[in-house]
Amino acid sequence: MHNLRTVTALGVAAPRIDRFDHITLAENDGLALASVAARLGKEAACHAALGNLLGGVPDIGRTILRDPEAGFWMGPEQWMIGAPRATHEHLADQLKERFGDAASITEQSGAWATFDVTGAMMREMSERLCNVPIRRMIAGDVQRTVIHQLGCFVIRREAEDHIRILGPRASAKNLHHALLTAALALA
Amino acid sequence: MRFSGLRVIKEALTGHKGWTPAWREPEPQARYDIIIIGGGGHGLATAYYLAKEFKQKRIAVLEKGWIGGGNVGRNTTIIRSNYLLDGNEPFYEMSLKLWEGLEQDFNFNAMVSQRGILNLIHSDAQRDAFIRRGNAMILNGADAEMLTTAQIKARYPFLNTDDARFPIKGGLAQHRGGTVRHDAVAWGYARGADSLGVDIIQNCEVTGFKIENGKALGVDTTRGFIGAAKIGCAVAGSSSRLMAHANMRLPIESHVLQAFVSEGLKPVLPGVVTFGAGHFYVSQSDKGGLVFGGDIDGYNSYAQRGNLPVVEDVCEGGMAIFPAFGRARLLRMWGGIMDMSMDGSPIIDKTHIDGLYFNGGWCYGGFKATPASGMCFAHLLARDAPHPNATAYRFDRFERGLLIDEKGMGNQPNLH
Amino acid sequence: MIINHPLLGPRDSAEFTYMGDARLIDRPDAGSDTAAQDFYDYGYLRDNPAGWHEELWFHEAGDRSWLVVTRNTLTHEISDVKLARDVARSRGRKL
Amino acid sequence: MTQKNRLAGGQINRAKTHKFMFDGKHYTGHAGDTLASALLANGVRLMGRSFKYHRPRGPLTAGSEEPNALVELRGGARQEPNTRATTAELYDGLLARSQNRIGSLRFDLLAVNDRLSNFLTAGFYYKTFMWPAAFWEKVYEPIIRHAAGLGSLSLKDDPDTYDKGFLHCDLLIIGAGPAGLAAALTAGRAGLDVILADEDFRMGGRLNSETHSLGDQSGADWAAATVEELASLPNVRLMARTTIIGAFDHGIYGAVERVSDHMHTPDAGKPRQILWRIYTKRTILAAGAIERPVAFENNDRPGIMLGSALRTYANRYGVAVDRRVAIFTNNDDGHRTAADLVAKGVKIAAVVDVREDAPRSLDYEVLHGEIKDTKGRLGLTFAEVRLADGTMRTLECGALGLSGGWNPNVHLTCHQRGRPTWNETLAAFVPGGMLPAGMTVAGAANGDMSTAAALRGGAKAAQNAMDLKGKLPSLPQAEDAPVNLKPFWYVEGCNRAWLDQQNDVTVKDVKLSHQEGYRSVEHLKRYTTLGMATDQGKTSNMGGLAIMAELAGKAIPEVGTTIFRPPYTPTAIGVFGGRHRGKDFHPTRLTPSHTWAEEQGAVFVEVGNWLRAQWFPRTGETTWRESVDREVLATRTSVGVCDVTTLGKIDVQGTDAAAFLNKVYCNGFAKLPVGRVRYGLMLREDGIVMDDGTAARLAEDHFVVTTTTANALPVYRHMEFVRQCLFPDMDVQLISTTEAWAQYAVAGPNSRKVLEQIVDRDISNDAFPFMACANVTVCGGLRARLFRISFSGELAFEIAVPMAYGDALIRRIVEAGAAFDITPYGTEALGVMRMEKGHAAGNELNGTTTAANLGMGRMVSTAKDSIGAILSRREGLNRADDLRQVGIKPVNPRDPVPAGAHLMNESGVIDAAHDQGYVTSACYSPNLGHAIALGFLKDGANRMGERMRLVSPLTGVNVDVEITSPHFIDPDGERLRA
Repeated sequence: MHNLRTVTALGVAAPRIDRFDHITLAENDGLALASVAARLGKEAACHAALGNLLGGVPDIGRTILRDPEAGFWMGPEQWMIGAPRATHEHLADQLKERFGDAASITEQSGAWATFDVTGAMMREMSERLCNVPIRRMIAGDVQRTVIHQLGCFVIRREAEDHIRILGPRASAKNLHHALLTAALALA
Repeated sequence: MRFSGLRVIKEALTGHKGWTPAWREPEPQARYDIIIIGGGGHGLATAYYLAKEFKQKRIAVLEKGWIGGGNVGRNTTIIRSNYLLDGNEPFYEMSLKLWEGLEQDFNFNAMVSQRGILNLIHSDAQRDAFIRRGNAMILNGADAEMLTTAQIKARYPFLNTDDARFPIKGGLAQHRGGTVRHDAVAWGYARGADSLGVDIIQNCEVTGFKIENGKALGVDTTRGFIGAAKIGCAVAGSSSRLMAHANMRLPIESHVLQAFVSEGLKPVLPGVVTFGAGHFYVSQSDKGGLVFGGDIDGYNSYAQRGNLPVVEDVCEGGMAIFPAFGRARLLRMWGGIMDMSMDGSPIIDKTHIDGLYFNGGWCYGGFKATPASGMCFAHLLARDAPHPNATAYRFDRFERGLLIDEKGMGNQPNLH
Repeated sequence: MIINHPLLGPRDSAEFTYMGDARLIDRPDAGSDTAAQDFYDYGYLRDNPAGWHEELWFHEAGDRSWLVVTRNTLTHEISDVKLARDVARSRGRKL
Repeated sequence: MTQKNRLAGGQINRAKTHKFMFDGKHYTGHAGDTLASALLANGVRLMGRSFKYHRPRGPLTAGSEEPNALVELRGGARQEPNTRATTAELYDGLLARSQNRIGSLRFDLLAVNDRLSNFLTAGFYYKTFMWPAAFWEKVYEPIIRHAAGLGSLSLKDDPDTYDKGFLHCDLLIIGAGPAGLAAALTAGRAGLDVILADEDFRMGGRLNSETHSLGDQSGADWAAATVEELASLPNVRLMARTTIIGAFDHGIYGAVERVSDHMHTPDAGKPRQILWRIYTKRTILAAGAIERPVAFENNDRPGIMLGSALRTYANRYGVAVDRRVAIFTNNDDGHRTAADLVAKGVKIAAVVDVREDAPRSLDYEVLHGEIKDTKGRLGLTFAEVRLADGTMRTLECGALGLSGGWNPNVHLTCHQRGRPTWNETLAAFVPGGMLPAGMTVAGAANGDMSTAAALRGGAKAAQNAMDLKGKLPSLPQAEDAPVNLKPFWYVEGCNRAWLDQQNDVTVKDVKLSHQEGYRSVEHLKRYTTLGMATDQGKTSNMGGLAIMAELAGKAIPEVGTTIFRPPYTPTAIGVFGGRHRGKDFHPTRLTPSHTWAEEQGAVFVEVGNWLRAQWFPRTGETTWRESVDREVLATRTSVGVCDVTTLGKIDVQGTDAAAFLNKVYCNGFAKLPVGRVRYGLMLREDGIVMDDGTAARLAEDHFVVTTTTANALPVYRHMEFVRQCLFPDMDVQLISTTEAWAQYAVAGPNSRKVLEQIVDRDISNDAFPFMACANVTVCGGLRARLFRISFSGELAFEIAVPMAYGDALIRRIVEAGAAFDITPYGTEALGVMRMEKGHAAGNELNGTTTAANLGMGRMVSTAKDSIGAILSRREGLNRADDLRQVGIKPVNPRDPVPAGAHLMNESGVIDAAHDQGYVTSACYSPNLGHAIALGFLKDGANRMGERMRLVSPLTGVNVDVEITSPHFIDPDGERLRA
């Protein structure tokens, strides 16, 4: 086993948390990610594999939140699968075995920085950040959008006041800065 | 009537009774030697030079609305000749020289103001490219100077050099560049052409061409058929629509370019500044408004208006280099329709139809080109041969691969 | 502008990247004797209509679909939006 | 100074007194005042100077349409020029200065222009200042520029911040007057998502300015009560101090909320303003109407204002502009003003009405006639009346109310294709033509001038817009008076009668414009500047149009209007910029080794949005060249490491992956074996090089493609186009994985020895030859990708691990390389080595380069169809004397060969006509001991060894150079394969 240590997207050893009365902004460093794209003509098999992985095929704009794996729709015949890194360090390889030649699997763990935004002012905050109809979103809705010129996924989680934001990892510091600024502007 | 300071004083003392219309409002005649379609800057300039430099007679300019109502009346008024490619630079330098003598030539103060244009540099690669361009300008007889950041800061002390995302690493200046009072260009050419006998016919829209066995014989208009030996089309923005009447498809798309002006302010900007790491260029008019612009909206459009994302993009660029402009107020935004060509350069050429000539595809370089465009189009119409400075602006360059692509964006018009 | 994405519903056009006339889907046959002429026409000549226009938009900040949008260039009104891949197939594009 | 003109009543908070300062003098006002109402309360009528003639001016209006009372608000970096005193909310400590004057406001030296006005008529500057030519920039223009302009910018960075945001609703209601409030009640009670926006800080619109009652309440009280109910509805969002600036396509509206402008300074962290983009299904425009003045001689003196403004000041702010007021009207509105003022104890000198059938009154004198002229240098003192019978009469008054009728506020209906239509009864334009999709208009904005009609119209509009069933909410009784108006624009025989008060456009100027042939509205506007001031002609355009029509012998609608453009009122540029300022202009992308590189003291450089290490200075090194030379030499003699993560990476999978790459690359990929990498050249369809990179085949159906850093996104977009639009039935899937993998280049003769300590497999030359690739593990089990490719020309590898391990891996590599004194190198050294090796990069691939220019013409396969192949064969791209990439070195080793310099023949003329080519990239080669360059030269392939001149007149360079092969080092590539 190797002994290389990871750093979070913000470039430090432990995830950062910023707590305020109205908003809590927490980096989530525990996610392993891989995308699944159905092979042409193998869609049915791919859906079946998704089914027994997630208990269903995530619909357009939707997430299936299920432990340990969760998945959301990325594009036509394409999904992102997420799971705890602690147990799924090799998620892409695990998925390859499950999907065989029904899908193309691409490791995405390194590509994204993940932040959880919770708190009473979560809606006001997202209104200052991105063009998602946050007040109309229900649990499990996901939308790809732009935050501070960065392409991000915004996932509405179970809790009424909780969204999860996946943004490009190389710009994690900028994304965090944008989120923090918005939170402070609403304090 | 000749304009002069004395004349103004005389009229002032006699109740301004003596001023006469700047141009006549003639009825169209049945036939002309040369018809120019389009009463914008290029069309009016063409008519003016046809009459003045090429001694042509019986010329008419047909304008579907009011003269000067197109892009000559809705641009950011910048003139410059800081081009890179041999196909372009001599043409634009000729244009700049014509600007320099224009007002005395047509006896109308268009406020040609050579307060200089500065292109900011933000990376080493950009510097390399600008050095190549500056050299091309000088080798073509134009002026260019490389400025250090310190020199720039001395002229624009409020330029953001402290916490800039893309540091300013110098700039390429053309001191002979500047701005012109755009409406006055149309009016000056119109008045000049009119005084030389050119019929300027407003509210006369061309609805079709009369073409028989490969020869153009005249135009159908909302005011009847008008015959002509030669027909020159100068309707940039509507080129595809007009030439469709001649069953021509062009290497052109129409796109909207927005422009902006702020409330009047006491002088802050001496010259024109363009931001090399964003989409923003700005100058200040004599009335005090900051006149600025950026990129086209990017989608085909014939609506003379744009949308919010580009407004924001432009203002973000402005705030990035001039954070002091934050408290100036945007007064008005408008849109003009550009002939975006497939290589970003214009066309001044005969068509395959005998007697039908075309001038268009100016992208957003049209205003500064007005005098040279008029001179070269007049040359082509009068002599049936391209002006030496416009030989590259041919129709067949796309088919033959003789492209003039300043930006290197290829055959996607909205990227030029 | 708002583009009514066939899968995602209304989305701001700022999320998209524009390319131009949807005829760019109809790439000519490189093997034809008239290929040179065909590709010149394909690459350079445009109808550029003042009115309804079928055009290609890429959902860059979205699901990465290329769309064929039918939009009026005079009013900016949008009457129809399709997945370009479906359009390409319906126009018989093969390998 | 006391508030001598303060009356009783109004909606100000007298318990709260605010101190403020105007032109250095101290005054007091109350919460709920505007700067204008507070100054008027203090007896100050003179607030500004006009643009051209510098005439003394006071407020004409009490709203955002104000042309005259513009001031510089606040000081220091927060100075706001051209701020309307009529909308500037008073706060304690407010500071304002008058503007556009030399000397004091009372004695403005530039007032001399007014004396010269006969010379400074419309367009005079087009007729003179032409001789001598050189004088324009040097003499005339500087004088004009300094006289022109209005207020001044501080030229200090704006210290405030601005936010942007997005809102979504079912119904947007613009304007919170009677119509807007009724609409909001209707839709709000029905449970719809409603946004009600009003530019004012107090909702209610005219209800706050008028005295007539709604039911048993005053209009203002009804408005307050209604706002209170709306505020209690969770589905209604009330946005006061919010201007809808523009109606954009498909129901997107721009709105600016002034969060902090009514405060001394914004609270910490809070923005000054917010730009909201509002996405709505339906919109009701209830923006009311704007009263218009009448033109007569000297109608611009301080104290002369709209009748509706007099009422607003009296009823809403409890302010009498003067204790003695005259009225000039062509409709019943003037009498409403008189009645309100009488009720407030203000003396009415007389109501001058142009109508024979003017109503009579017991409370004030009504004169049938017109105002001929006025007196009063810095403020109105007398008004000259010409009675219908021709006799003259002088009225003593300090204020004069003008009521010329009302113009419905159609502005936003015209932002797209809407063009207003003429309404005879109102003698005004009302909404017409094609309105923005989903917009309806209600209330005075729609020409429904009475309060009752506005309430009804608003409720109905909401009901129709959202097709609500059931009956309208019960609405209070309100005045329902008809409009009795006699169109009247200007007084016969007047000359210097102001239409556009800010730009000093008079009736005379309009006549002159017509006389000189500028007869379309657009020509009139542009020639006289009518309506081009900061108020965009809200109070002046109609008068100008009416006179135009008369001169042209046309009806007003035939003359047409100029086009209304956004923004509705002038809007701070800062708010459009939002937070994208300074370092936040664009996001920054950091490489996985960034933290480590910082620890090494690296110097960073912006490459697109990436921040990359440019070089790694060491102690003792005084110039960047020293560092770069060391990094290059160390790499070529031992080993160096460089972060190459920024290269674009695209995962290409599927059974047709190889066939797909065969289409997007001009060279062949079908036969590339698994475990091998190949250089790929990508053309645009027009045959020009788009990008270059490598494609590594990790499995039969899996490639990893690299792109140049700059082109990562365009290339991905292009490949998706080819996949979805051109070959929709290929089984290929694309994913951009640029940021998923941290990738390092380890280069140099010792690179293998370093990596052998890290990679868990045999990487000997036989086991892992040049251009090999593989999925491997490193450091005892971490998944990784290994490529044996080289940009430097040395024996080299590129190794990639998941991003989260990037920091750990660079540290491990450096650790493992310590024995070989491994040297981190930056983009500069990278550049030097690729130039020494003759590799093309961004400077060469400039969007006009063909494969032939690069000497790769033969790579464009003729055996297959690939993107760009056909058009790349056009004659113009294949001329015998085409540019070819060459190497360039100075004849004298000490000479530079700078990029951007042009190549000329060894002898002969130096000009554009004799241009032979140019230098694309240049550097100093520490290995060769002199400068080297890559460039493009006409017929370059056949000119090896030729002597030429390299000139850069721009930077003063003129040196002799020799043309060489671009491969300065190891031309046969032995090192690569070592």
